[in-house]
Amino acid sequence: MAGVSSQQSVEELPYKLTLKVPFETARQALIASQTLSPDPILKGNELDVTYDAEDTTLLLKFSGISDRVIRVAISNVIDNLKTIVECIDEFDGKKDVLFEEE
Amino acid sequence: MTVDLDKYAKPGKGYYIALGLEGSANKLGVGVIKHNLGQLSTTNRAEVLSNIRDTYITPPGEGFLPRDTARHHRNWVVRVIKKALIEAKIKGTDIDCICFTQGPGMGAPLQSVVVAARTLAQLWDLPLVGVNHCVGHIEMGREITGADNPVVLYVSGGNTQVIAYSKQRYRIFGETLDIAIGNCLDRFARTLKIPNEPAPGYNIEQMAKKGKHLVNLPYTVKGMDLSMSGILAHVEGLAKDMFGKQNKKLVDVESGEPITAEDLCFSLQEILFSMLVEITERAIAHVNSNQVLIVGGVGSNERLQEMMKLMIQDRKNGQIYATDERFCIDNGIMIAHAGLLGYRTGQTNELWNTICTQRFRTDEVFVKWRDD
Amino acid sequence: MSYTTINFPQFPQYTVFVSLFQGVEKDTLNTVKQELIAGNEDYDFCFLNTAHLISLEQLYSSIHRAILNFESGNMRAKTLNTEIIFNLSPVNKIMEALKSFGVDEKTPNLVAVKVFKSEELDSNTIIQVNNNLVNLLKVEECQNLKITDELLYKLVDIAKFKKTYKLNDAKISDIDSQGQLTRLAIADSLLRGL
Amino acid sequence: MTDRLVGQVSGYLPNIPLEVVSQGAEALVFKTKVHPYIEKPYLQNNSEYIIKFRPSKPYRHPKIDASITKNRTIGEVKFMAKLSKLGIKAPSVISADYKNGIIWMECLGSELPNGEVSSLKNWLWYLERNESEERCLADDVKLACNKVGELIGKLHMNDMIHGDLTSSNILLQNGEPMLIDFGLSSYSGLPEDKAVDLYVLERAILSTHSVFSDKYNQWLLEGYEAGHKSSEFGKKGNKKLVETIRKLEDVRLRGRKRSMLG
Repeated sequence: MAGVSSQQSVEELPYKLTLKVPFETARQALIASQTLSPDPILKGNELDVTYDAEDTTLLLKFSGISDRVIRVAISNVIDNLKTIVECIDEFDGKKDVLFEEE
Repeated sequence: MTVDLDKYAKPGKGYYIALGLEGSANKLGVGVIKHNLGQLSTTNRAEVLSNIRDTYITPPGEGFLPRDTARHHRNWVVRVIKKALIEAKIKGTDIDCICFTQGPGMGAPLQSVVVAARTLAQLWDLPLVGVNHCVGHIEMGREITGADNPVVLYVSGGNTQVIAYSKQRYRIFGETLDIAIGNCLDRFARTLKIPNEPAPGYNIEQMAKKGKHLVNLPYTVKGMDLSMSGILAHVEGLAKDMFGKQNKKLVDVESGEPITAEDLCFSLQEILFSMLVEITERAIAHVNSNQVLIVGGVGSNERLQEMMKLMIQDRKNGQIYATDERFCIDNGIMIAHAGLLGYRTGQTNELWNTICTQRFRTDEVFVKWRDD
Repeated sequence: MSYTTINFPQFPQYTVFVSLFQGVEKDTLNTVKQELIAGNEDYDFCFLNTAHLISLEQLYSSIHRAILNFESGNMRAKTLNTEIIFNLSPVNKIMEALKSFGVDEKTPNLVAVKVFKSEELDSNTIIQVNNNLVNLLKVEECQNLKITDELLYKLVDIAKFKKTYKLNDAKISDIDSQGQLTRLAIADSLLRGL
Repeated sequence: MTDRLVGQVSGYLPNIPLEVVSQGAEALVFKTKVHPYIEKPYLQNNSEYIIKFRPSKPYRHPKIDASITKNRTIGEVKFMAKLSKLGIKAPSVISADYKNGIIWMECLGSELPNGEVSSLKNWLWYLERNESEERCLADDVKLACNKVGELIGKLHMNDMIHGDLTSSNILLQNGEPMLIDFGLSSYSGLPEDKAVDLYVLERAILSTHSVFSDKYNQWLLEGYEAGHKSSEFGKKGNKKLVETIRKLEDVRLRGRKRSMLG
């Protein structure tokens, strides 16, 4: 699924970084990508992020006007990834499970 | 004419179950609700299967910041969802839809919760339903109290609105022109360094009960709206004079007794609640109603409820409705309930349409499940 | 005898005595002023100059409000008589009100007002009161005229009146009519100091 | 509830027969044939008078209640006094008891054929229910709406805001419009506040006279604009008009008076 890129053309954002996040299954990677992509980038002119799922890997391509901007964006994405991963660990494949008190 | 709420019922399934996620402010709430087929009524009530809440508490004198609140919600959301499923004794397969607060509220906290909602919805292949936080309060209040068409006073940390239903919209009749009442009380609690446990507003209420002398504060109602920032500045000024460096001794003119912090809390409540009751009364007269429903965290304040009751009693068989803290304080069950009503009238949100917004006015919602 | 007595529906327990005297001598006016200041019992009346009275409605409006304030303990002046004068005034300074509306040697016509308890009053005590006034003010009976709107409108000094009530900038047609000036004066005196 | 309040006001007004005319959120309005202090006052109607009473509110702290009742009553008398000085037709004030929240005022308006008071609302309703469409849109109706618009224009030219403009707060007496009920009135030069005043009336006309409301609102605005152009304020009048009308567009779009952070 093509990632959503903001209006700012990618060339003007010199700082680039790609993050590859491995998942157990391709479905999980796709779910992660589709969970992260809807939220708009606040400062479209300073930063662009594309989300893609290639097989079992989530591909995050960051372009920004400075390294700081990218670092902030990455920490934000990783925060959300934590929730996504925790959800996957807890609930993936357990739609038919009756959870009990540990 | 009543709206058909079963157009989207699953064949062979005699009920609906919805999971609701709330995190627009410092309370993270997950609730599971069950509706049977057919119209909701006194004989066919919605059933609360679970209603779990975890509140992000800050040290005395400090408010909750969006970033820290979002971190709290992220840490707890999966565990609270699990706890809600356990207590409700349901499986993913029982669930019809996952509802989430789409706004209004704080950006980062809303986003931290919707990430969990999107992930779970995709994992279990369930539809998502975006809910207006305030409509959640209204619908839950109506369901719990049985008030069919009340004028609603929505008073919380982030909102102060008087709302009345008309032609499939919850119309805003009057509202704050600056800060919300909960915010005003919380900020004064911080000025007095009152603990935030269980909630600053609750602690202000306990102190106000011990207050005796009324301190003069500006009364700022403007037509159907009201403004509170001036009152807050005024009462904070008094507090700083009394407890700051000069610790000026203020004295009550009539009794000669010194003014205490309790008196300040008492006076602040009296002036704020008088204004709220006045604009509510104006809306009630305008739509010729005799039912008042108070929702939102500040609605659990007994003095506000008492004053509202005194006002509504003056109207022919006037009736006041309020819910206890399980429902009037932000919770997940209200989002599940309002979301399920939306789902049963055909509302679902595709992933691209699950972006949360800080600004989401109550009257933007098309109330498809009502037709009175 | 041409005094007038009125009762207000809300205050049947009071009867108001009103009497108008034309052409009072200047030195008598000064004596009245001294005696009032000295608090001489015989002069226990509210004395008003006619230059600032436009109509009975204006006068009765202030008497009515004076009794209302007296009854509810809301009087701003010390006595009922001064309260009546003060309620005529659009300005919140008692001394200025006394100067404008009270005894004024430049205005030879006086209106005397006194509020009596209804039960303490019968027709001959009222006649006696009016006679005492005729003597006090050293006037002939023919100078004691029936108070009417026509007479007041003849005796009023419209220029002074409009200056005291600051009505020169009011954008109204027929501003100088008795009705118009009455309405504006009452409204302004109601808002004294507010 | 009304009898508790009627009892309260009768205490303040002994021997004054009271007939309830209307009861809003904040005040009760009575009619009486007895004048407080004179048989024949200088009023257009000297046979009947209006008494507006702001009762004490049991839910309010006594001190707050006393100061609000007093200030609101004073505020309303002040507003009405200012209107009469500016030659804007409104009831003249007869007397006031600020502490007890009582205002005596002139009783304006006449009786329509169906016995109702001649408010713009009752008149338009009467026409809509009993007359043909031509009659409802006849010239005298157009002229009346124009004059109402002009009157509101004059109010706004003087930076005065009515605050509760509905068709029941506008009375018509032999073709001349008058404003009543200034409980929510205020002073402001802001185009936004004037636009909200107009928007409230527009909504009121829309909801109570939906059949011909487009026409009525159009004629009202025509009068409002004409009032500004011909006013003694000259060029400044036109500038104020343009700003207010532009703001009216925003207020209409917002659907509500002001958008608020959620």
